[in-house]
Amino acid sequence: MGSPEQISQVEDIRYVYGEIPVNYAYTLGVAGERFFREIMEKGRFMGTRCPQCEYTYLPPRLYCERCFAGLDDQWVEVGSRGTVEAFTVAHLDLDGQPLAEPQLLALVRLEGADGLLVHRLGQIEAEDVDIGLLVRAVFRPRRQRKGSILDIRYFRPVAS
Amino acid sequence: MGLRRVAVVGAGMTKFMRRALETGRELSWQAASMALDSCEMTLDDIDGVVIGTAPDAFDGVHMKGEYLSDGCGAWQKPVMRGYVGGGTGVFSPIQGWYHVASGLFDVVLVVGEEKMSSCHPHPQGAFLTIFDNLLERQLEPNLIWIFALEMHRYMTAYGLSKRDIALVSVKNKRNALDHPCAQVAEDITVDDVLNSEVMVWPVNRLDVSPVSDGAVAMVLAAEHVAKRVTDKPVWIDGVGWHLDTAYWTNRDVSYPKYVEYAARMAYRMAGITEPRKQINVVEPYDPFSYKELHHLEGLLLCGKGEAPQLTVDGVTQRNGDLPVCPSGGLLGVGNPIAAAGLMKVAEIFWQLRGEAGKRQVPGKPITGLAQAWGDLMQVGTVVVLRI
Amino acid sequence: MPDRVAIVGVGHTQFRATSPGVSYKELMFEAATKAYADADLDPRRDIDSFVCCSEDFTEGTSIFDEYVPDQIGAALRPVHTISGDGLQGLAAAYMQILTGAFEVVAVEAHSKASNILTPHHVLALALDPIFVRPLGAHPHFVAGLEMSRYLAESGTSREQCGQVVAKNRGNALFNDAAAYAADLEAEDVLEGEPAFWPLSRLDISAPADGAVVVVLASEARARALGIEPVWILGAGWCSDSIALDSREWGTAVYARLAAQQAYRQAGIGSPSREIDFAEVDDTFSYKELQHLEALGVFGPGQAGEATEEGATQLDGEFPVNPSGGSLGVGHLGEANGLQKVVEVVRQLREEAGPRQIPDVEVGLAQSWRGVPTATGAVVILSRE
Amino acid sequence: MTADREYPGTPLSDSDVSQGKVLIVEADPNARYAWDAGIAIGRFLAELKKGRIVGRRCHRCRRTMVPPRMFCEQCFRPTDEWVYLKDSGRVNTYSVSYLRWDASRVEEPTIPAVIEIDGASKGMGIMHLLGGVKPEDVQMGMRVRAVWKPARQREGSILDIRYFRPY
Repeated sequence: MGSPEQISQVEDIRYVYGEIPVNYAYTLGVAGERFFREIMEKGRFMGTRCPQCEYTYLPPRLYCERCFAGLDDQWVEVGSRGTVEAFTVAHLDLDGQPLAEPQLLALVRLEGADGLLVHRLGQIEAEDVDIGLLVRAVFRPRRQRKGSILDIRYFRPVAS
Repeated sequence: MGLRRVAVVGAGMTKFMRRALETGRELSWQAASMALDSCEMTLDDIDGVVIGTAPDAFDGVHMKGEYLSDGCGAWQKPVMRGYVGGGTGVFSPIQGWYHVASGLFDVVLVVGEEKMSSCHPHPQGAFLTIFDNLLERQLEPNLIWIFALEMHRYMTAYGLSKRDIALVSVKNKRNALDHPCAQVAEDITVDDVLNSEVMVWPVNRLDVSPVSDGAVAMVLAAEHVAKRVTDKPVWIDGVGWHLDTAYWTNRDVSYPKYVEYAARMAYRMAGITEPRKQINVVEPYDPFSYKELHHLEGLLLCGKGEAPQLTVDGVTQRNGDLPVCPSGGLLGVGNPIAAAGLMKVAEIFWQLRGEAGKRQVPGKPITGLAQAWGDLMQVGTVVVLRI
Repeated sequence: MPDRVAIVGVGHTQFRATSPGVSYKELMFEAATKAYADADLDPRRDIDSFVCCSEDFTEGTSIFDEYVPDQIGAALRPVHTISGDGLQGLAAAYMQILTGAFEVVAVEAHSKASNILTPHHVLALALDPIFVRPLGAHPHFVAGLEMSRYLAESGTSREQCGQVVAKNRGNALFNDAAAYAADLEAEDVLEGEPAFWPLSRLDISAPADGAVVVVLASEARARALGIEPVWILGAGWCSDSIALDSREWGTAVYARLAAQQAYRQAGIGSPSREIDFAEVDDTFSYKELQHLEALGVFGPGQAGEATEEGATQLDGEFPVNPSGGSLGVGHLGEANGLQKVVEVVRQLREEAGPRQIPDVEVGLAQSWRGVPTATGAVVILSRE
Repeated sequence: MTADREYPGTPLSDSDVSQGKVLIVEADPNARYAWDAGIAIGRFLAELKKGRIVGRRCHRCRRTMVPPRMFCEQCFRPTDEWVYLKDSGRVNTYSVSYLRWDASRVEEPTIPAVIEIDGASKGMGIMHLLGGVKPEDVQMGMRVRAVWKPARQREGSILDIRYFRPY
C-alpha cells in the first residue's frame, strides 16, 4: 500500500547487514569513582545522603535528584548487609536463549541506605528467596577487584 | 498571532573538555543547577524539562534522554528530548519555547549535554552510522568527507579561498581566549591553519572543532514569571527550524536553503525585515570554519558568497559592526554537540544582558541570534533573542 | 491561542512480526498516505509542522532524524524528532498548535523491530553502563523485578496477569491489523516457558513492525475541514527516575503523574466514571493492571480482581485494550502510543467494526517506554 | 555570568586514563542489524548486480531520481516509472581524504565525490569514490564512468561499482 508496486517474489527480497561498530570506555563519574575506590580498597559501601530530603543514595549520587542539592560532601558509610526488596529468576540470556543455569537477580536495600543496589543472588535456590530476605555482599578477593560492580560477586543469604 | 511571550531568565554551563571525569548525568546536573542558581530558582519552580543531546552512539547509551533525565532535573516531571542532530542545541530552547508558549507550562528547564569521550577508538567512528544504511556506509565514509565535499562546492560556487575561510578559525579561537570554559582557545594565524595537517582536503585540522564533553542549561519562563524573577528577561521573539530532504547528493550544497527557511520563519515571528540592520550580535554554528560563513549567508546577514569578505574586513570581530561568535564558537570553546548549540543561545543571553565579561561586545546589543545546523547538511535551527 | 486541538486524520500499516518487502521509508510512506487521505489534506500545502518519534539504536542509524522527512511529505519543512514514544510526539504537536503558531501538525512513529538482529543487546545499552549493564543480564529482568514487587504490594496474582494476556490476544482476533491474535487461556500463560519469573514468555508482548501517522489540527482548522474531529481534552507525560536504585517499584508513579496532568487539563475528577474505555500500555501483562491502578481507573490492588470479573473485557464496564494492546497487536516500540491513539479514535468514530464498544464518548490512551525506563504519557480523547 | 567565576567540570588528560589514575568501565556493544532494502533500493541493488544503474521518475514534477524511491518527496505522491540511467556522469564535488572512517590516517588518500548520474535530472548525484586518477588531476565537473567489479563478484551492493574513473 502507498507504494505503486510491491515486491511479489520472495527471491527479490533483499536486506543489508550492518552494525554500530564502536566500543566504549566510560569514566565512572565523581560519585562512582569514590564508590568503587572504597569497594576496591576497603571493601565497604559508601553512599551520599541528602539531609534535606532525608534520603541516602546507594549507589551514591553527586547530587540529590529530588532537590538538586550537591552531595559531594555528604558521604556516609552504609552496611554491607541488606534486605531483598524485589527479585526475579532470569531464564534467558541476552540472545534470548535459555540459560543453562537460571540466574537470580534482586534489588537489595543495604542497611542505612534508601537506594537499592541491583545485583545477583548466590548460594541460594530460587524457591528459598522471598522479599525481605536478609543478604550480605560477597566481594571478590581484593587483588581481583577492578573498580566494577562485578567486584561484588553476588549477595548471599545471612544465616538467621 | 498574539503568542504567549517566553523569556530566558537564567543560564549555566560546565567547562568544555576533551574528557571529563563526570558522567553525562553529573555534567547535566552541574550545568542545570548553575542555571537555576543564576536566577535564584529551585527545582520546585520547574514545571517541565527539555533535554537536548545528540547521537546515543557517542555516550554509548541507548535512550540517552532517559539516562540523563534525573541529572537534568526531570525527576517525576514531564520531560521530553527533541532531536535534530547537530541542530539540537538550538532546537532545545525552541522546544522549551513551545512548552511555555502553549500555556501548559510556566517554567521549563532546558539542558544540553554531550559526552563524546566515551566512544572508542575515536568518536569519529560513531559518525559512520549517520550515513545511509543501504547505499553509503559500505563506502566507509568519514564524517569529514561530507564537510569537505560541501566546503569544496561552496568554494567553487563563489570562487573562495581557503585563506579567507581560515580567518574564521583564527577569529573564533582568539575570541575563546576570553571564555573561561574554552577547550581549544588559541592565538593562531591563518598560516597556522593552512599548515595544519590536511584531514580531508580542503579541510585542515585547525578548520575543525574538537570533540568534547560538556553541558549547558537555561531556564525559560512565561512573561508573568520572567518579570517577577528578573529585571533583565531576554525574550525569545522568534524561532525557526527546517529540515531538508535526506537525499543530500540530490541537492546543491553550496547554499544552505534550510537555514534560510528557518531564519525566515524566525524573522517573521520576530518582525525582522532587515536582518543585517536589526540584528546586533550573532552566534552562527561553526563546527568547521567555512560553516560560519555559509550560515551567515543562509541567515540573510549578507549576500551569497559574501561572508568571507565580511570576515576579511573585520566586520565579524567582536568590536566589528556585526560581531559573530563572540563566545569563541565551537572552533574555540569546543563542540559537545547539543551543549555547544545551547552554549550559543546562552552566549546571546549573556551578551544582551551585558554579562559577557571580557567577551562583551560593545554598543549594548538589543537583538541577537543563535543558529545551529545538523544532520546530512540538512537542518537549520534559529532563535532570535531580544532584551 | 486556540482553545482546542483535534485529531483529524489517522493512518497505519498492518502490524506484522516482519515486513521484509518494504523499507522503513516505504512503511512510513504508506501510513502517511493513509493518514493524509483520512484527513483529506495535502502535506506539501496544508501541514505546517511534523514530529517523528524514534531512537537511534533502535534504527541502527545515528541521527536517524535525517531520514524522516521525504516519505511523510516533510522535506524542507519544520520537522523534528522526539526521542520518545509517539504519545510524547503527539504532546509535542499538541503544544505547537496551542501556541497559535501552527494550525496542522502531523506525528509519525514506526517500528522495524524485525531488522534488529540483537534486540536485547541493543536494549541492554539503555541500562546504566556502570552500575547495571556489567551484570550482563537480559534487560527484561527489570520487568521481572518490578512484577515481583507489584504482585507483593498489590496482592495481584499471576493468574490475573494471565487473564490480561488471554483477553488482549483474544481482542486482537477482531483486529485485522494485529500480529499476535490468539485464543489463549490464562493457564496457558502461567504454564508458558519461564522467562523472568514471575513473567513467563507469554506475559511479554512480542515485537512487530508497522508505522502510524496521526494528524492534529486547531479547532478552527478542524471545523473547516468538515470531518468528524476527535478532540484532545488533555495530554500528560512524566518520568520517574531512570535510575533503578531510586525509583518507585510497586506503583507506576510516572503514569499517575502523567494522568494527573492530563486529567487537570481535561477537567476529569473521576476517571472511571468520566472515561468510557482505555488503551493502556501492556508491554508486560502486569503492566496493564499496574497502569490501570496508576490511572485511577481502579483502586490500588483492584485491577487484577476487576480483570478476573470481566470488567475490562470488550463488553465489560470499562473495556481495556479493545485493539488487542501490545500483547495482541505486537509491541511497536515508539509507535505503541500512536497505535493506541488510533484505536481510541476508531472507537470514538464508531469505525472499530467487530470490536466496536457501544456508546463511547471519552477514551484514554496511555503509553510506557518499556524497560528500563519509568516514562509514560497519557492523552484523553473525546467526541465532544 | 562573570568571567572570573568557577565553572564546574573535571578535565582528565589522556595519561589519567592510560596510566589508570581514573577507573574506566569498558563495553563492547553487540548492536547488529539487517535492514530491509525494500522496493526501491531492493531493485536498485539488484540492478547494480547486473551492472546497471536505475532511477525512478515522477510524472508530476518530471524529475528522474537516483537513488530511486517509490515516493516523490517534492510532490508527496508515488513515483511512476523505472528509468535506466547511464553508468557515467560528472563530478559535482569531491574531496581528498587522508582519514579512514574511524579517523585513523591513510597513506594513499581516497577521493570521495558526489557524481551526478547521466540520464537522471540535473543535480541528481550519488556519493562514491573516484579512482584511476591522481587527486591533483581531478576537476570539478569532470566526466567520469563507473568501473564495475567483474560480474561474478557483484553481489547487489553499492560496492559493485569499484569507483568512478575520468574518461
